[in-house]
Amino acid sequence: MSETVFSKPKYLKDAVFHYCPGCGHGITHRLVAEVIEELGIADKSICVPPAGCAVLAYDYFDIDVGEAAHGRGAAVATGIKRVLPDRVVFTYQGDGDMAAIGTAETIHAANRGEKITTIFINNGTYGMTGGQMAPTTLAGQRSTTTPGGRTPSRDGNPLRMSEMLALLDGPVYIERVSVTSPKNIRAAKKAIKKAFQVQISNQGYSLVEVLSPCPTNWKMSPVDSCKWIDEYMTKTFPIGVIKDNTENL
Amino acid sequence: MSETVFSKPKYLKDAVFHYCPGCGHGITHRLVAEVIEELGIADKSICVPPAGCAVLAYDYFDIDVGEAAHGRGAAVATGIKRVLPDRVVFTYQGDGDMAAIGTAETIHAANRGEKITTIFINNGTYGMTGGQMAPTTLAGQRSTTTPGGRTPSRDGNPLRMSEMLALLDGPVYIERVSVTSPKNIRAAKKAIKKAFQVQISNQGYSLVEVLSPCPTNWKMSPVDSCKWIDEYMTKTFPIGVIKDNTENL
Amino acid sequence: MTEKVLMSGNHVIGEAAVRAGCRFYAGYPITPQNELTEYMAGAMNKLDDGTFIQAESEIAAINMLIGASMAGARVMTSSSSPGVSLKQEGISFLSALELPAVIVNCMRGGPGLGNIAPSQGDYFQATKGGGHGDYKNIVLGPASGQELAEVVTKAFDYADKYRMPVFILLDGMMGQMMEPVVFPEFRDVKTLPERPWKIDGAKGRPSQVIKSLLLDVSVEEAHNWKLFNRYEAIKEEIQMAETYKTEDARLTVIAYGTAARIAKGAVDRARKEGLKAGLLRPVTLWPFPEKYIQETAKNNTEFLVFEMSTGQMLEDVKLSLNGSNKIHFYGRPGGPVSTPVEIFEEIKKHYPE
Amino acid sequence: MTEKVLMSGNHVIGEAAVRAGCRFYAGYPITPQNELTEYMAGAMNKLDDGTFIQAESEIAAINMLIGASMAGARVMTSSSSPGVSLKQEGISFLSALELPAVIVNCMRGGPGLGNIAPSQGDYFQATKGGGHGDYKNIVLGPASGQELAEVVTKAFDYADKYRMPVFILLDGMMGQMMEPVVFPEFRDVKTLPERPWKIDGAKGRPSQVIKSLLLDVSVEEAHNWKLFNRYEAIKEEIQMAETYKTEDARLTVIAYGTAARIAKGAVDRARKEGLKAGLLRPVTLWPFPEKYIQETAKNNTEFLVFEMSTGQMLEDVKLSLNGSNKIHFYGRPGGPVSTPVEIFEEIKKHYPE
Amino acid sequence: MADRKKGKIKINNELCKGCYLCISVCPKKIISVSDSLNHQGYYPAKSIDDNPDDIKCTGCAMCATICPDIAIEVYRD
Amino acid sequence: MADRKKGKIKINNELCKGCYLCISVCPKKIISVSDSLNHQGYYPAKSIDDNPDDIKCTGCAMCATICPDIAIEVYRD
Amino acid sequence: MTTKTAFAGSGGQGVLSMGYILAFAAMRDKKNVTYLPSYGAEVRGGTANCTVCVSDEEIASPVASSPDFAVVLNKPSMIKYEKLIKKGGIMLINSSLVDGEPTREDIETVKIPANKIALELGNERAVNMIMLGAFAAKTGVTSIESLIGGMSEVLKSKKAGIVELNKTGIEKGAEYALNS
Amino acid sequence: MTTKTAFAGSGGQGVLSMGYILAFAAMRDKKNVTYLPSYGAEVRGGTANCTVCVSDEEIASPVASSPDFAVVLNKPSMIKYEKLIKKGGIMLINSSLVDGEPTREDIETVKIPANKIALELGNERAVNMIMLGAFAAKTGVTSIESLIGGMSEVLKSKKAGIVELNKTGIEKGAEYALNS
Ligand SMILES: Cc1ncc(C[n+]2csc(CCOP(=O)(O)OP(=O)(O)O)c2C)c(N)n1
Ligand SMILES: Cc1ncc(C[n+]2csc(CCOP(=O)(O)OP(=O)(O)O)c2C)c(N)n1
Ligand code: SF4
Ligand code: SF4
Ligand code: SF4
Ligand code: SF4
Ligand code: SF4
Ligand code: SF4
Ligand SMILES: [Mg+2]
Ligand SMILES: [Mg+2]
Repeated sequence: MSETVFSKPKYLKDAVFHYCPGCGHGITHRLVAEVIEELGIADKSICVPPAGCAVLAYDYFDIDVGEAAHGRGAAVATGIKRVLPDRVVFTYQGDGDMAAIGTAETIHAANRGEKITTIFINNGTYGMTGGQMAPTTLAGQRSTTTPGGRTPSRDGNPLRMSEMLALLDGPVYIERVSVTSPKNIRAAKKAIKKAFQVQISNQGYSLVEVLSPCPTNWKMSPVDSCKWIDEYMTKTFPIGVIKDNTENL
Repeated sequence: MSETVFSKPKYLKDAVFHYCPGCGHGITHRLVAEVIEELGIADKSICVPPAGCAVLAYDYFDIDVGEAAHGRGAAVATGIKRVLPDRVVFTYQGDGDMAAIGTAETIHAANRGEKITTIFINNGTYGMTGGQMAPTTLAGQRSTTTPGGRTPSRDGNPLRMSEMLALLDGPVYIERVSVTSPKNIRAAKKAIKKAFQVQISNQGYSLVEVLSPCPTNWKMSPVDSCKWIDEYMTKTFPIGVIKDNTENL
Repeated sequence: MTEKVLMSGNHVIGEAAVRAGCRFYAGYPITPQNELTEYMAGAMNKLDDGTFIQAESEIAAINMLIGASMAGARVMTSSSSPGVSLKQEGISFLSALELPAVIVNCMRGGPGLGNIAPSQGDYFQATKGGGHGDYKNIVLGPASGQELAEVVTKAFDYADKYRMPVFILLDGMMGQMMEPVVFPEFRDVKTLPERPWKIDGAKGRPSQVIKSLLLDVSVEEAHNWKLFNRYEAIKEEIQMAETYKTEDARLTVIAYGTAARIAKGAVDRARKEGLKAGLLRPVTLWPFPEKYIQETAKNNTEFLVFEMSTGQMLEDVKLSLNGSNKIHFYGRPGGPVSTPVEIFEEIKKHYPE
Repeated sequence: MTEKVLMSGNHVIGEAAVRAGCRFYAGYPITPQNELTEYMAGAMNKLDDGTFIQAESEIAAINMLIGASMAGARVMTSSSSPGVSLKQEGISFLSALELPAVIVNCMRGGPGLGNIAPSQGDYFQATKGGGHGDYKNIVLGPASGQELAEVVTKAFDYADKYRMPVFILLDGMMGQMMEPVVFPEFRDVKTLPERPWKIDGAKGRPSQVIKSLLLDVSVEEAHNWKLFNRYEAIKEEIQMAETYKTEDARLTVIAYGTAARIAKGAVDRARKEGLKAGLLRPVTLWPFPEKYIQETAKNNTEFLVFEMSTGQMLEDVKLSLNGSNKIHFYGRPGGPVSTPVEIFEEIKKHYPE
Repeated sequence: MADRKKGKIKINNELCKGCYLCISVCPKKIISVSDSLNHQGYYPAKSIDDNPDDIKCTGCAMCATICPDIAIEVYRD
Repeated sequence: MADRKKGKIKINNELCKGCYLCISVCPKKIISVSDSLNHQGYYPAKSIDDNPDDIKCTGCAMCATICPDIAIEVYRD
Repeated sequence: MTTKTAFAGSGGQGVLSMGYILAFAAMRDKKNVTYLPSYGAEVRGGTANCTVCVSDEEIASPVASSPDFAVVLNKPSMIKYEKLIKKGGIMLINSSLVDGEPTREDIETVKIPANKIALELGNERAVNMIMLGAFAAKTGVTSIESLIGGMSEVLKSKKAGIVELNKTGIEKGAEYALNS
Repeated sequence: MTTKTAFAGSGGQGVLSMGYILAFAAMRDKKNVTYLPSYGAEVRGGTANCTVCVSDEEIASPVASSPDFAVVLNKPSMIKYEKLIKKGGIMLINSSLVDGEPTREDIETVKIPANKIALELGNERAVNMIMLGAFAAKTGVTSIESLIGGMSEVLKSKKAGIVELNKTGIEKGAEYALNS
């Protein structure tokens, strides 16, 4: 008799993802659901999804979900967590959502050391709205608002949000991962699990930045998109641990 | 016949400052006016004052002034500078204005490398509104919203805005100074002058953070306030150059 | 009931909120309401189930309220005019998400940075909806310290009952002025209405969602009509106004808040001089007390609308009367506080022959 | 005049703005107006005196406009409902500072996150003032691609003439729909009105200030009345509306934008069926074209207000008629686009016996 | 050879969006593209590991790990 | 002694807000508090360097440098 | 007279350009036209559609709750528009990609093996123009000439080869439609 | 009957507590009272003032455009309120700090050397209570007893010494006012 070595995790609903072919959101959703299952925290977890392609997260995660306005996830999560300190509260945010309009909310929630976790999807673009420049768009990268490629002197430089947050006293654990290969995906899952454990053990703010393909707006095949992340994106956004003050996890 | 070695600078109007006795705003205003005079840029300088005790700056500086809403100085200055690239545009902002409500505008203007200058008055409090906690309030420091003293786990940690900005690619020159003694005041003036020169020579974004006494809300005498800055505030906010990528000034 | 205390309007709101079961406050300093923020800092941190956050901005504050309300707490924020403008997106979200919340606007002179003097220039924003989309908020406009204490309690109860944000609209002077006040008793938070819809982890129940994204047009339309019908019901249920010497009035002043106090003084003066003047003081600004106005209109009086603005409530008075009675207007925008004598002069000027 | 082109409403706005002399655009992406932001990215960067900034937020964008307008440029920003709510403080500042600016709201279904379908739910916000204080903005509500091109030009001219923000209010469908358009010629920016008040460095003149902080109450009050009087003058000067078959109409539909197009189809249908229906289409939503409505009211017609909302413009119609004529209402909030047949049915239903 | 674990994958045609990431990571190169559209309008991936006498699949689950749409289930005996 | 520069300060009574920072920095300790209120309601600082035969002020301008209200003018001969 | 046509298929099939070229051509013929693409989140799924109205009068609504004609390039679109299309309306189907056909009796169905024809022309990228030509021939919403004229103007920036290919595509499509 | 009193001086002179204690005392006497402090930016300058209304009826406006009484502790305040005070009104001046006096003939001026009296009591911090006592005695807005009662309750948390000092201050002020 054959054993099942891989199947859909328990806390994902049956809905078909609305994401484009090869989109990193699907992979990351699955990892988060697997971690929630493994940690046995489904009945005390609350997800705050973004305005972004992941806005429909509540159609997928089978846990309580409370919507946030674009960019305000950290503030909404703060409100939930302060009222329910023993729940596990996490935001799932894109780079536009978190590093542009949500800059202040993110930085100050992190600086207050709110005991929340953020899954930060860095795909270098505004996916949902059709591929405009994001704060994380690489220099020279084309977008619908930088048709000739991002020109730092005019359009600004790629913003390293995780490195900035690491400078604050509030955050305990920050790591950047990618979902471009089975190996990287396993590492990503480890990081996400650790980030949740940091919150569960009440140590403070944790964040995992996920370099994630957006084949549609990059106008590349999914396979090329993964290559592009490994070869180019990681030069500006190197993967690895950025801050780790965790204690005995 | 006796020569005048010190008198009011040319580009301050005759109005009496509305600031409290011993307030650092008065000293800093004078330094800025002296620098504008020495650089001969009065007729092409534009000041963007904050909402804060310095909101009335236009009653004092005898140059063009355009008001900004609380926290939005960097955005307003960006608009002015992009339209008038050959003018000298600077914001004058408090710590609440710049490091709280203005966090996003400040970070992104700096990240775009806008060729503007910011005079950042860090007095560890919301002076104008009566002494509430500021992002820069020290741990344990009393304020009207932290009557028992700032408790980082609850109220967040003192935010080092200058250090965060230094991490970005846009800023060229960032220095922290204080106005607690003639010596420090002379150093402060040098820094302010350099910051303006960075803009004049079109090198990029520059910022000078000024540790500035607020005797009224600190509930200390002006003299003690200066001592307190030197002894305590500088522990969390050490004075000195934080970033300097300037070329042949 | 407890004993009489002498307190500023801002402190009264804070104390009344705590007694009404408010356990989460997030706000950002702004004159003339700082004393409220400061009061909540002290009060919330004294409670072991209370949270006070000095947010990094008004926007952060209103969004923290969204989270805290979803999680089940009675929540409040406060600000003054410019800060309230920044909350408009959040207020539209609170309304769409059907979340209870109390929002205090201690109005100052505007537009723009303006000044910190008392004003009533934000009436439109509060009553018509300064945010996007078809929504309404209940708006209460008290006129004394004692009434403040009472409407704060009402505000929290309405917010829960109707699942929507409730505004308390006052001006800087009311926030600063001290008057004797008697407070209601403390409410035990355990006795507050249940919130079966809240988001607190799917323990022993299916997971649930609080969202306002309704991509399916028919679902969004249905949601809009659902809210609309609730608003219509509220119009029937909670209109509130004070009428003073209106029975035989030939000229009835309509004013709310500080303006109404002054008008009352003017009405007394007019009566002394033998003029049949009266006062109709809306307490609910939304729903606007049109029943009271239409009732009063029957004793065919003329009306004098007095606002500390260039004329905003004036439109609701016109809509209530729909041409039935003559309406005069007197306004003082930007901060000046009229004297009763001044309003008395207006009464004389417009008193029907 | 140039030749006919086939363009989406969003692109039409962009091209018309460039031709009107707009040289500064700051905005933040949001559906359904992204094509406009993207168009401006291309257009501004082609000009050596043009600036495009994708701001970090809608708030940053509106405040960048404040700076750019102070500095003397013709400026524009655009967004959709939630984003426009975030701009309310900035809009109040623009109004107080008397700065010319053009603000486009390509409305979507609300409140909250809502959806991206066409809606007219932000009428109150735009016309009553969603920000704080006594101010008004001119609000233009075009109904076709060609009219869009024309009102954009008007918007920039009004903004300069009256020194205030001007809104262009359209819905997502108009932003997305392509129609044939003929554009006006390019304006030479050197021929645009002078701005003696601008802030560009005190060279050869005394230093000057642009500010809205008016701590002195009497100064703030005077400023408020100054603005008020300007608004009153504008009401006289620029009311605009299209009347269609209203001369003998017994039931006149009042609708703007997309709703008006549909209503026109319904009116034609009704006429075919022998019903004397007409259409009154406000083009200026503020000032509201009450002159036109009062004029039409004389041929004692009844009115049917049709909005893609639960009823907002309806209030202005009531205020314009002040009880003189009967008013019916039909609304579809949250995104559905009615068919002419559907509105025709409403006409039949309310057609006077 | 004898004791080498044998694996098997099942690809859900209708969930698959044809991103072909699975194909790119399968060490055994035993996934390919099917030539008929599914109802979503994509050409789904399919296993071509169909010689019962020579099953190449090891059940390593690399394909499933990278599948963004959780269209692959992996079994092992 | 003979060739040492002599200085002199003028404090504007009405501008002074009595913060006394000048007093705290004057190396010669020749600034003190006057005993009558000014119109702003402060007791202004005053120079007590008033022995014409023994002027101590060097005109170093430290007092003026730190004066937040620009109430001090400094002269030297 | 007003006609409303829906074009639908999956992204990348050139659905939007079909509609755009029709609208553009009709505009050149001095008709009133509107072109309304599907927008926003829908696009995620990978389906695309647009509605084109052509009329001699002013066009009230650019939306087609029940279009006169539908041109469908994949199965989901066929299923969707079969429900919507007006009684007596015409549906053109790319039978190379869509198996099966509408069950409705009260509409006319025209099957065009567009990919097959395209392969004969030696270029699959002509598929949408073949469908467009067939559509014009079948419905007469616009003449083949103005369609070709419009297409050439829209693509004037592109290299001649493309225009030629599309021209033949349109013609072949029209031809096939008329002889079927 | 309604009386409106303005208290004014520079920050730190205890101006606001004078007003607060008066209002509090009157409240204990079942009067209607309002207390309105100056707020916001004005404070910067270092001046402070407040207005207290005491009445048997409801109080319409807490603002006093022309107060019945004014208690001034520094010169700028004297100058300011001399202009505002009502015809026939009373102005109490701390003559230890304020040189000169109002020029208006139509108001009554009462000079209290409050600092001098305070020094006699051995504590300068009694100055404001001395003025308050003098005010009450002169105007009868409230009785000395209720003033002392109110003060004691307001300061009950403070140590007895303070209350005692203030009590004597009030009495001495009243005494001086009556004998002058
Ligand atoms: C206030 C506001 N502004 C703008 C938008 C439109 N909007 C929705 S998602 C989004 C950004 C999406 O980019 P990102 O956050 O990077 O998420 P992604 O789609 O790339 O995963 C924007 C601008 C909005 N919904 N609300
Ligand atoms: C939108 C908005 N929120 C709040 C305020 C009120 N306000 C004015 S200044 C200020 C902060 C002052 O502190 P800071 O920026 O540190 O300047 P300081 O007075 O200390 O120099 C605040 C909160 C405002 N004017 N606008
Ligand atoms: S647009 Fe990009 S981010 Fe959004 S679903 Fe498609 S691939 Fe994913
Ligand atoms: S409050 Fe503080 S910062 Fe403001 S003027 Fe007074 S001393 Fe200066
Ligand atoms: S990875 Fe999944 S979705 Fe992509 S092709 Fe393979 S099975 Fe299909
Ligand atoms: S399980 Fe491993 S071997 Fe088998 S198909 Fe998947 S990737 Fe290939
Ligand atoms: S430093 Fe200036 S203000 Fe301060 S006491 Fe001396 S002279 Fe007066
Ligand atoms: S100039 Fe120097 S010496 Fe003279 S008073 Fe000032 S500080 Fe003292
Ligand atoms: Mg993104
Ligand atoms: Mg400060």
